[in-house]
Amino acid sequence: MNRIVNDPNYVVEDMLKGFVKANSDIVAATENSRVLKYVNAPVEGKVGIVTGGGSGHKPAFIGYIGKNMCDAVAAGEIFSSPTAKAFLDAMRAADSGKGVACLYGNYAGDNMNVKMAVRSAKKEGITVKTVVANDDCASAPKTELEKRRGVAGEVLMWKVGGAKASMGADLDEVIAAAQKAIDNTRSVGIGTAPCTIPAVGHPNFTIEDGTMEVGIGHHGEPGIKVEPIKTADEMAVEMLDIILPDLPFASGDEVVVLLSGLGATPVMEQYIVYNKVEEVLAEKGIKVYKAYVGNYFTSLEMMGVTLTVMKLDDELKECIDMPADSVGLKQL
Amino acid sequence: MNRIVNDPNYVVEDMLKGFVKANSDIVAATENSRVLKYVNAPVEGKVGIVTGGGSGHKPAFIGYIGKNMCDAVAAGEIFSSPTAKAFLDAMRAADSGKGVACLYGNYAGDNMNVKMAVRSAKKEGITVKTVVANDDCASAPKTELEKRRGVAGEVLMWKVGGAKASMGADLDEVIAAAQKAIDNTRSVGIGTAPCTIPAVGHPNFTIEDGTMEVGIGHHGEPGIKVEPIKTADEMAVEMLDIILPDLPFASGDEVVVLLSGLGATPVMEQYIVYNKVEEVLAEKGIKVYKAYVGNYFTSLEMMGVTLTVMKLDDELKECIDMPADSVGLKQL
Amino acid sequence: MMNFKNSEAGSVVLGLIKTIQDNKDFLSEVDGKIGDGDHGINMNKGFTMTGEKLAGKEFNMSEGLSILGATLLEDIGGSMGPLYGVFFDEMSMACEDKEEIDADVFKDMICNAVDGVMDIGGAKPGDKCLLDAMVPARDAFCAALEAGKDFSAALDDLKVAAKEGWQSTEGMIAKIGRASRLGERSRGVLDAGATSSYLMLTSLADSMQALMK
Amino acid sequence: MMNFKNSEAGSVVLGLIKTIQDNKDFLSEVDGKIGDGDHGINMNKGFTMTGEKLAGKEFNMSEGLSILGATLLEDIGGSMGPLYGVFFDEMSMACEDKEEIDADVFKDMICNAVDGVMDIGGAKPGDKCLLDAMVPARDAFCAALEAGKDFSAALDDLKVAAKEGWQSTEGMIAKIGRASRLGERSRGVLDAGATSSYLMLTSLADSMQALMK
Ligand SMILES: Nc1ncnc2c1ncn2[C@@H]1O[C@H](COP(=O)(O)OP(=O)(O)O)[C@@H](O)[C@H]1O
Ligand SMILES: Nc1ncnc2c1ncn2[C@@H]1O[C@H](COP(=O)(O)OP(=O)(O)O)[C@@H](O)[C@H]1O
Ligand SMILES: [Mg+2]
Ligand SMILES: [Mg+2]
Ligand SMILES: [Mg+2]
Ligand SMILES: [Mg+2]
Repeated sequence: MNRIVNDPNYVVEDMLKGFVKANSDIVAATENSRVLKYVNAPVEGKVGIVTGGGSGHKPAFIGYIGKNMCDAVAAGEIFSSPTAKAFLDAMRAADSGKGVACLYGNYAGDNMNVKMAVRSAKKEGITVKTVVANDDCASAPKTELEKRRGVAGEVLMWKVGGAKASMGADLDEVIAAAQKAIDNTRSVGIGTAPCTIPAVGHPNFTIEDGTMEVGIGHHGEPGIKVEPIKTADEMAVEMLDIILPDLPFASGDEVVVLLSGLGATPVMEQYIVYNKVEEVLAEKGIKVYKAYVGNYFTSLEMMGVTLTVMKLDDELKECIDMPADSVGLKQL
Repeated sequence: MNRIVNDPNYVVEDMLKGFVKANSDIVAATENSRVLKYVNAPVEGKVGIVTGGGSGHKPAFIGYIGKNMCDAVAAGEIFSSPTAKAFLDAMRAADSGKGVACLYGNYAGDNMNVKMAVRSAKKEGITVKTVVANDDCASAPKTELEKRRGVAGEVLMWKVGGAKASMGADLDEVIAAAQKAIDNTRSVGIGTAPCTIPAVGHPNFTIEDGTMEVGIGHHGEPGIKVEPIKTADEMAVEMLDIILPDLPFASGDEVVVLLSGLGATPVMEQYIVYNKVEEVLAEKGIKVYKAYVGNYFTSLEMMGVTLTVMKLDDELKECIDMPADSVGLKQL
Repeated sequence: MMNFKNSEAGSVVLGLIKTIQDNKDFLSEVDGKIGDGDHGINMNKGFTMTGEKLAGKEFNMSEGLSILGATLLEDIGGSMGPLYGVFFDEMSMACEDKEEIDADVFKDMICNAVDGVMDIGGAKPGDKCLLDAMVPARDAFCAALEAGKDFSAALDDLKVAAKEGWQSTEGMIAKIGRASRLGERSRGVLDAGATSSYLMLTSLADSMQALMK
Repeated sequence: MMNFKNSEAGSVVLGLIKTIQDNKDFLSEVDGKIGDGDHGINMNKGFTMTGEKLAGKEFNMSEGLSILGATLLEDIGGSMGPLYGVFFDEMSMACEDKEEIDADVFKDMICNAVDGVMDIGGAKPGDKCLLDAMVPARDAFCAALEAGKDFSAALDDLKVAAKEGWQSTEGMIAKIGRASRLGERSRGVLDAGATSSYLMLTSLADSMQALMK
């Protein structure tokens, strides 16, 4: 595996520096080298939106810093939760006195570090409330929602939470909207090739050529089954068969679809899958209100796709419609 | 190689269908299944911007259809020029009576097909003028500029041409601005892993593990040298050493930098390279006016990066500053 | 018998289609060495589409060639669409009003076709391209007629020259097309377009010779 | 002699650092089987940073442990930052005002440390995690003291129990952490966190026993 890095142990540092230089109109560094913030954060009178997570998921997480999106982000090592200190510093950077909504994904490390950060923030007088994304259907049965991982649905949670905050909502309203967003969102991924953490140097899981792993996690966490690789159309059907009954989605629903590549999947292939996804949804009477197709939440150079569907109501629609200006999601 | 496709011979068809469905707010199908257009094209009173090229370069070419960008695009097979008929139909779709600027890349097939399309368009009373991008420094010596390929610099040519047309410029002014853009643009690529055309099924060129190919083309055309893989910083220096003396760029210049992954390169690695690029430019007194980092011009799942630098004057700055709303380039 | 009926020679076009289909992988492989590895795909798509259009239809040689040329021009992009599109279109036009195809008719066909390729592509023999098979083939055919050989014997000369011309591309540096950027690195490998030209010229000549029997 | 001076026991922390550094690849390999393969990287980073902070400094055991705990908490994310951060922080606090480290002091250290891990992580023995090495080790140490064994003998019991506890994770289904999503598929593989816990408990005990000589 030919990597384009300097010292493999400092890829996150180098990446963050480059990211700030390239996007100085949107993001700014903070005193904590692992925390980036929106150039205008804290935004006066606005609830702060914070997230964070392991690195290697570009544009997540730092790519969603921006106008009507996140105010500050804590960046961890590759695939590893940021420190409690980084989450705390992100909360500090985001808080304008209106409180902070920390919207993150359900992983053991993130849970612990956010928990410790929230405790410290409270001591400083910063009110933080959290929403924990758990949109990945494949990661636990429906009876154990609290065990499910957060995956690409987080992007929609940030979009909704970020928009709501910019509309002037208070902390409880922002939290309620973000919670509603994720509660109405279901995702599943299919992996077709693994990825390699630069400092490790070899893939830490395998997907045999000719096979695909349905339900795979963003860090290669094993999925629900390994199957011979199918056609793009069959993959679309299989993913929808997992997602649609889970919420469930029904005829008449209006939805947002987010179809993300896992990193190395050509965008062409993502559109081939999307073509069938929309066709099947149309057959079922489910209307795509808005589609996002592209590399929205990746895992280094893993191959495969994740499909995310969010059921809309008027409030969620209003939030989805709002313009956004972040590196990973720009909407005019 | 695990591909996510249906029939490998119809990947372009499937992709185009999915692309139109997902982005129906920006692009629309035309009667020619290989031609997509901006939903509002032809835009009354505006010079039409047309491009086209082989598929597999997402977001190029169709991803640059949109507001203040391209009006119509002809899509070829993977890595193969569109037909003369497709270019002609794109010209028809883009022309509002003000003429068409066909801004494309210097490849034999594209040259021939555009030539035939321009001839046919003329018969119909559509005036078409062309700019042929030749930004790839590595593809021929400076004494043979007309032999150089067009690569990621084309994105900046479309940005400038598209903006100029939206400002109300006439065809000659649009052509002059786009020509100026590409004349002031230099690119070079480094490849670290090859890609596979779905219908071929195996990589059609090789890059040995542990090596990199400097100057590689967007279809794997061999570059100027194969070297042991270097650090990201060294790659940045090596690419700038090729680009900067070629124009030449000099202290005091303001530039746009476009650093694109070739498809499977993690965006993290692109920012690691950018970090050094900006550092070196700063040392040389060259100011980055705007940076675009991400997958702007890819080659399926090829690995590596291309670096493009464009020297600005006031007119080019004005064009670069203009908002844009295409799938591949959104600017608020 | 040294000529044949246009109306009975639709098989010439079917032979071309089969030749390309049979050599699809080989053509891509040759293109992969110094090009982008799609020559077989491009050619196969156009020729197979033509086959589908012709299936179950009655057509003479000039009609078949016309449909082949038009299909390449309208439906196949790349370099091959315009280059071979013009090639077969010119061939077709040179014989569309002929009932009998004889050596003189074929001479017009091959001469006009090769001129068309040179006109649209701007290349010349020695550039490591289609023309390195086509031009020697044409020249050998014309020279043979000049020397008094009959149609079939002239086609034998054409085949020998096409093959030698094709093989000569191995030693050439590419001056046109994608491979032209390689300079010295393009030497030592056959040219993909010359390969398909050689194969098709051979197929054409074989089919015509069979029709003369 | 069954105890040792806090001020002379900074080497205990250096032993821990070396243990993690030596086992970096092994820990990642174990984590790679049912986790994300970074346990060795995460641990090595935190421990090596601590080593750099301590280099050339005078420090006693409780100070060393305190710096280790704080470094993990502030500079290392993942699960290991908070979990081992609390673990070593609690150990340090339990001995910071002691000049002599004896069996009773160490009993407080290990008990508070294990409680801290359970508190922040919400896991329990049997979940296939750190606690499967830690809890049996603590229990064995306390039981040995109860049974009248001396400090060193109790540490021997601790080491045996830590090893057995670690090995028992192979047969467990993960109930916590990334691997918990695997269900049955997580069985048959050792737990990465239990592995590092076993290695560090062994290192701790060995270092202390050496100080008693
Ligand atoms: N201008 C030209 N004139 C004649 N032949 C050409 C010209 N340009 C390219 N070729 C031929 O095209 C061949 C490559 O064809 P193909 O692989 O189908 O197209 P592409 O290069 O667009 O992928 C080359 O081997 C060369 O023989
Ligand atoms: N809540 C918890 N309590 C105790 N140990 C835990 C808990 N969650 C995870 N672990 C341990 O963490 C280990 C994984 O650590 P590591 O690989 O460094 O972190 P990550 O899982 O974030 O990549 C697991 O093997 C398990 O022993
Ligand atoms: Mg991890
Ligand atoms: Mg091609
Ligand atoms: Mg080719
Ligand atoms: Mg791990």
